[in-house]
Amino acid sequence: MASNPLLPQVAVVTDVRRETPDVKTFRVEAADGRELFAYRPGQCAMVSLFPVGEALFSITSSPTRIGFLEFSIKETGVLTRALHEIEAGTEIGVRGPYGNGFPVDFLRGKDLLFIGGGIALAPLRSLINYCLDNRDDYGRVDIIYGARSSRDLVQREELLVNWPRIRNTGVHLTVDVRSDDWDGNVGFVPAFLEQLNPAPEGKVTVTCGPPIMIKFVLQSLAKMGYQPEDVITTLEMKMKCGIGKCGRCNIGDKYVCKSGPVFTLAELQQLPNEY
Amino acid sequence: MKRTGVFICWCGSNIAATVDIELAVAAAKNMPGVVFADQNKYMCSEIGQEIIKEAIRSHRLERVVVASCSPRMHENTFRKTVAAAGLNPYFLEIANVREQCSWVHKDKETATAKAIALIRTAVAKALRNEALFASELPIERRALVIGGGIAGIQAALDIADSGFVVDLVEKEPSIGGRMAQLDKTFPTLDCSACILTPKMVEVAQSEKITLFTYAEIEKVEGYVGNFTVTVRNRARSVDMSKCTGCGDCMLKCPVKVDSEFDLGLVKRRAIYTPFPQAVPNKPAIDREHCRWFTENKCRVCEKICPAGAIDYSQEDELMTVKYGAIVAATGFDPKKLGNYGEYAYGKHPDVLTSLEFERLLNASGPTAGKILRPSNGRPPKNVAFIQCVGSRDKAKGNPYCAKVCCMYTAKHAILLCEKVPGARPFVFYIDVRTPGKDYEEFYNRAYEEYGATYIKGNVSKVFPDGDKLLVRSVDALSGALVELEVEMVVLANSVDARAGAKELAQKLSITTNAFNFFNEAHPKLRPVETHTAGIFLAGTCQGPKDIPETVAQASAAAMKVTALLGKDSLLSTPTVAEVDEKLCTGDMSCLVVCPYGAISEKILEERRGRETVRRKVAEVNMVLCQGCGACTVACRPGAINLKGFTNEQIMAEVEAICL
Amino acid sequence: MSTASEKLRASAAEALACGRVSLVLGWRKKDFWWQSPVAFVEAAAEAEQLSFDPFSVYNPVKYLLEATECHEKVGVFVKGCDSRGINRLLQDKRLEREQVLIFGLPCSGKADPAKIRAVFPAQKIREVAQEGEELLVRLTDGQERVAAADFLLEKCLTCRHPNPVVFDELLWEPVPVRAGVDVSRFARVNSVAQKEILERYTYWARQFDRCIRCFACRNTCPACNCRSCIFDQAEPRWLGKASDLADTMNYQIIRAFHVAGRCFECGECERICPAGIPLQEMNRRLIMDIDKYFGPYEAGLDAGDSPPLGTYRGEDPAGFDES
Amino acid sequence: MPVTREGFEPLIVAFCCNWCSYAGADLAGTSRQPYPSNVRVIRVPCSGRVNPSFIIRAFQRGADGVLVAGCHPGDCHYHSGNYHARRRFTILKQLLEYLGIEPERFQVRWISGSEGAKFSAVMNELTENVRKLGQNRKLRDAR
Amino acid sequence: MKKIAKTKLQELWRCLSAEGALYLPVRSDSVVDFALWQEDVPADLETLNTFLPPKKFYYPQTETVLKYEFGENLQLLDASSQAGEKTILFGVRPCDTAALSLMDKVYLSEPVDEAYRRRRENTVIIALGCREPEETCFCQTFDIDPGKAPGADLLAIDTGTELVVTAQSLKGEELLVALNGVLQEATSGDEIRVKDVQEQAGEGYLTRVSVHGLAEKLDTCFASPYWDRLYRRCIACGTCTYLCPTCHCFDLQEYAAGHSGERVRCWDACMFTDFTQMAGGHNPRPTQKERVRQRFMHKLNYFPRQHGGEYACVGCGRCVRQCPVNLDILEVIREMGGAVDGQ
Repeated sequence: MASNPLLPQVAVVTDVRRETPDVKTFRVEAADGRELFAYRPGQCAMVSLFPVGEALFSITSSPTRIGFLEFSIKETGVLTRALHEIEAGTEIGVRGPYGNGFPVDFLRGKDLLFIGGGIALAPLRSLINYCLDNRDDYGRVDIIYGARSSRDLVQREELLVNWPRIRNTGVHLTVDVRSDDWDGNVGFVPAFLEQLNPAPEGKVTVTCGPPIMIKFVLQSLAKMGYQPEDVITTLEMKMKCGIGKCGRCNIGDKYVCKSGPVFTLAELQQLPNEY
Repeated sequence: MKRTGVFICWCGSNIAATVDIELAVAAAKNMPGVVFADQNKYMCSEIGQEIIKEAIRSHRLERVVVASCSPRMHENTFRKTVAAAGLNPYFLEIANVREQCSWVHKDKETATAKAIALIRTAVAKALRNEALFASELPIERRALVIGGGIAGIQAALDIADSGFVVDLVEKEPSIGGRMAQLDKTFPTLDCSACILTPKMVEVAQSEKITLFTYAEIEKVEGYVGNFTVTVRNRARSVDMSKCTGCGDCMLKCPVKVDSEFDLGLVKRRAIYTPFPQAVPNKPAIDREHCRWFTENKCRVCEKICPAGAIDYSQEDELMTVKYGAIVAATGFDPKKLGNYGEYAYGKHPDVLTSLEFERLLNASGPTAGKILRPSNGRPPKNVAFIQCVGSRDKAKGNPYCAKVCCMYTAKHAILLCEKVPGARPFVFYIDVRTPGKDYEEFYNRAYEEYGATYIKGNVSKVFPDGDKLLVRSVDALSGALVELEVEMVVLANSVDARAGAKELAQKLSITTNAFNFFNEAHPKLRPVETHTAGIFLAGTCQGPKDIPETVAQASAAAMKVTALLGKDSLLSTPTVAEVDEKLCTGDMSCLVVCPYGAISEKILEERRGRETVRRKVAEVNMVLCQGCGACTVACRPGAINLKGFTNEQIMAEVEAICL
Repeated sequence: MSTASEKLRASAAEALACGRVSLVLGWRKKDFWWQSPVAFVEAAAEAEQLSFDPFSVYNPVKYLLEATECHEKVGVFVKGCDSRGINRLLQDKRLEREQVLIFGLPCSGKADPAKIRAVFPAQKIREVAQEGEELLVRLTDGQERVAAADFLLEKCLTCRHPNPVVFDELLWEPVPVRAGVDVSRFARVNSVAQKEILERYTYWARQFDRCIRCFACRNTCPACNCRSCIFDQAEPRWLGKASDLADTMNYQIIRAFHVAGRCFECGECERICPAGIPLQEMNRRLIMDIDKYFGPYEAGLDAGDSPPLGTYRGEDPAGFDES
Repeated sequence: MPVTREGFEPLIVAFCCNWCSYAGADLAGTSRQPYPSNVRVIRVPCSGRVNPSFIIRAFQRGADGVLVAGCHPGDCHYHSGNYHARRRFTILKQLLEYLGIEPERFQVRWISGSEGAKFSAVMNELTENVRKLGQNRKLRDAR
Repeated sequence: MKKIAKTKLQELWRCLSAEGALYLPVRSDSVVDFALWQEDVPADLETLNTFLPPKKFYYPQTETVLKYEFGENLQLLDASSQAGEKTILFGVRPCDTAALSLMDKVYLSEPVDEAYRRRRENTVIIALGCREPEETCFCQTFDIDPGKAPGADLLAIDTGTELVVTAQSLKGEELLVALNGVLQEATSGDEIRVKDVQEQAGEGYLTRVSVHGLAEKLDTCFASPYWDRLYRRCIACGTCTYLCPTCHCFDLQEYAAGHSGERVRCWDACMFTDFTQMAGGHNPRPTQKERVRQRFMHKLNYFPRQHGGEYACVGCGRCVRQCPVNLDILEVIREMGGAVDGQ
């Protein structure tokens, strides 16, 4: 018998970590100990908190780490505010995976440049850990990440400790606002990118961040000679179903929940400018 | 969901006898958001409060619900408890399971079910409680007293005595008010002027008090601690800095006008002081009657003035001053007797109002203190005093009692006997009311010592009969018709609110009763405050009262003022309205229903695309707002909300209470 | 003598040409004989499209909210009912008087396409034009003249103010008020009110059951001019999104309450309701009660008056048991 | 005439202003004046705070009767809140009746802080009247 | 092929209602809509467009998708398994029948919407051919034959005094067998009359528009200034979308009380401000212009691009007649490249 695609699975929040003043990471496992579902980096899932509602979030864990899903969630609305109030042990609903995910096969063997800003490290982190867990399959990895201030760096331990220790991997951090506890770079991501000026040859760029950051990063990348086919980004739209039926997340004839959220810049250029 | 703790009180057996506490605790534990539930015999006891504090700490509670007696009993107690444990006091909600549950329901099962519903409702609200804070604002350390009668004088002196600066604004050219018009005061019969004038002088000499006579309130803006008042200083046509008060001008002025002070019994000049002991004792020109202003000739006073103080070119001056507090002490008007033709007032010169009679008694009055009939200048023998003229009269007067007439009539009777040997006072009364220290004794003296005849009965008519007056009444005690021939009739006319009281109330944003007396904030517990914070009442502007009461109230008002001005800053009530500017349409539906003038319009600048656009939104003055919430319903888009009773909270309560 | 449409065109063209306004709202003819939607005219040359015919009924006033955001001054043609909408917006501080140039159009009523279709086969009708007191119905096979009064919209039959109450220019002479409107205005309300209580509920439940929550009634109403309607808000959820009879009643009751004392009886909510819900019967019921309890009041006549629900008198009677 | 249902206890939601009617309800308790336990009070600062939406929502969620209680006219703690409430609920009540909602289900009363007995009496009366009508189905949500 | 005299329809309906819940067009006040058959309520077989299209039977305006309890443990209950009672729709017009096949493309494509599928499976459609178009009909634009309804289980044609009924599916044939008692065999004369009616039905269109090549044309029209003009009249009501037989967007909402609740799916409309409004405040379609464009681009470009060139419109004309401001798809087709003849 066919099942209801809108019906979530019951899952348990097994850990809640505070990342920043307004971001928490939730570790989620199936209530019965099974794997919830298989997924690719960059895919999303619908998370339900009863009786508040449901929304789509990027899976921030890597499928290479088995047994759980992780979501990094920023407090922005009613549902996320409620999620921020739950504690480990709370049962929630999860359904997915949705979306296309990152093209991990296309990336194989290439040098990778990750550019992220703010909460949008969430989908990137899944891919970064995936690549670093399969270290031999990929070339040099560089991660450029920016946050509002040093307090707003998500996944602090990975950014500051774990990733830089891995061979052939560079982490370059910047913050918008100077503070006493920060001795790194201060400035916006696009400017930082141009300052670092990584050569485009043999590199694929994956960038996620707020729309305004993406806009200027794409401009910078073009200036630096990156080809649209080698620039990968993700889009964000309001979604209700995740399965291409509720009709609101389309950009042109593409439903972001099904055909996205990952697009190359080349693909985006084919779509109407409504994002 | 916020981590909520529920604490259920037994209140000894008050609650526990009717509500199954165990069941309620178990039910509470299962409510959304509740992470802890407990019970105690007396939650308000030290032990009970300690349980709450300990649970807040050990269970990291973020919201607290106490199911106990009415919040009107212990809301503050428990707010302090949660505050002591480090939570915002407004994170507390009370479920009223005593007054509104265990005490009114007998059946344990249904009462328990209701208690659970009430707890569930309180939890639902508490989950949506936000931290609330009182806001602070500075205070202008200057007081304004409106009205320079005994009430205003006393209030000003007391405020000044506490070290604060006071402005006293009086409409007439002199302070003194009604008390200055009186001869003697009951029940001690000491001379009114003798006790008043020193206070008037004290006002004039006080360094802390600035006197503005011949001045009126034009506009009042702002709010408690921060009123901005515009005062109109009427053109006096006399340069106060030059005038020495010699009075020459008043002697030479050719225009004669009825004296307001003497109620028209004598004339004053167009340039005048209301009475000889006036403070300031400097005249003003009555431009309505002055020949220079009406006919463009004369200028006698200018010529005669040795100090060159006359200045016809003066204009009204508006001054704007900031005050922290205001005392309204505008007094009363004696009732006009147009409706009472049956007493022949105005038709026969020997029918007088009590205040006119008072002037006859007064040594500085028209007859130099001799009681003489205006018709023939001879002393009267029999005088009828008719009480309750226009008082206690629903048909054509005031339904209320004017309070002072019984006593001053007794005083008049006594003084009549003292001043006119052999004269006989006849007092027509409905009831004689003498509550007050030594009042009954004073009244007793009037008829025991002085032989005043008290006749219980309404006077139906006063007929002029030759040079006498015939008073017809029925003796209500015997039922006999009474017809009395007298030489003078004195009408104890009622006490009305001061003309213009309504308009002043509007300026002050305070309310009046149906008779235009200013409303106190609470008839029992806040008798000198008004609904508008920072505005206080003294004297008869609030309702009829005698001098000691007036003075007491004035001192009370002054006390309130000094208590207010003595604070470092003001704390507002935290449960005030709040505007969500995103939702606000700016149509100001809220403003029109606000009884406190707490809402104003403000222009918001916001980004729309690349442009900056300006639009109107409402703004709440957190100090003025008293938290009634009328605005929240008037606001169709729900943009104005009431903290502590938000739409979200009440909707959640409704949903929970119906479960 | 020029026709009404010509007068509109001339006024609009003149106002645009001399720069008094940069946009004029009027009506134009569309594909079907019964379609006369609002036209946005931004240049004198475009004024030609304007027309005023038996179907120029839609109230253009609400478009002023957005139009005045990008135009300093907007010209607008208003019938009596529409003009009261202007006062509505003025009173609600959503519009400043100097932002609009108002051309007043005295109006003896607009035609109801349903009434015309009931007499003439719709497929045959090519055009319906106003000629004095008559409608000229052009059919595929000839033409007929009928009395316009027999084909009026319900809302026009009960109109108390056919002449604009606020305007800068009046394009033609005022028209008389239809006789008997004071009675007919409340006739439908009274006939429903006279039903037994259960029958009343059944009647309204049937009406509301058809409501699809399209919000056309709200969106077209100049009195519903909030920046953000409570019914669209998520927290608190004043109105459920699911369609449920009780929740629909919630919507309809609160909608009516929000326009109580503010509804100026243009009747557009009812006219455009795709579900045929007699909304005006609710709005007018409230008007009746306001008249009865708080004294006669008509909204939209004077932008400076005080709507009855923002004020009170101490001696107001109560419409409930005050004991 | 609707028949009284066996075992039907109407749910009454009462919005009481903090200063008069809530105090009146407390006084009913202090003086042990009983009324049915399905009467449940929501405390609001003033009857002028009661939004008609709250009333409809109570009916939607299952209230069989709703009462709004405030200070007597002239006694409002906030001076004019109950005057505004009087206007609002005068027309709301007529509208509800017009739509076929039984008038007994929605009541507005003025109950002072000293009228504990009145509070009980009103609640008993309201409950009885609503009991006769039976459950509110007309304004109640289906789900 | 069977037939029945129109005077005996009550009998037919009585029999049909024994087979399942029978819905047919009924007039209520001024509105004709599908309603549950009642013995004494006459059906309206003249009006072409019902108020709401029959999509509401497959895809109700509000439906529960799951129920939950969240007290001690979270329990989720699939509500779709309860959907799909046996239903018979009588009098569905060819355009509305065609619309269902468009709806199928959304709800029967992977992942299949179970509730929709069950309802679709358990519903028998008895289509009623049109005799003459109304002024706003333009189904021919989308190659829909007003005399035929290929997606229906049974097709009824009104030949004047009789309805001639043809089975078009297995479900239809089964139903015809069940109705044996009330139906008569049709004659060859009836067959000719049916043909005549069907041919007649295709004539007399007042509105003729072509969408030939329109989808392709619109590929480049996203940024057209036309949208800047078009939207201004739109009052953002949902009339057009709710009345449209092919519009299918929905929202999911929670209804909860205490420890239980349900998630409901309800119609939503791209015309509404909050349709794409995100929690953080960003709205990718911030003004009515983008929303109006979305609706028409969806119908005339995106949908065809996603579904093999088929437009998401069947020319029923509901939006043309009911739009309060006369802003409709005919206008867009004409302005953007199609041609409107007739009026």
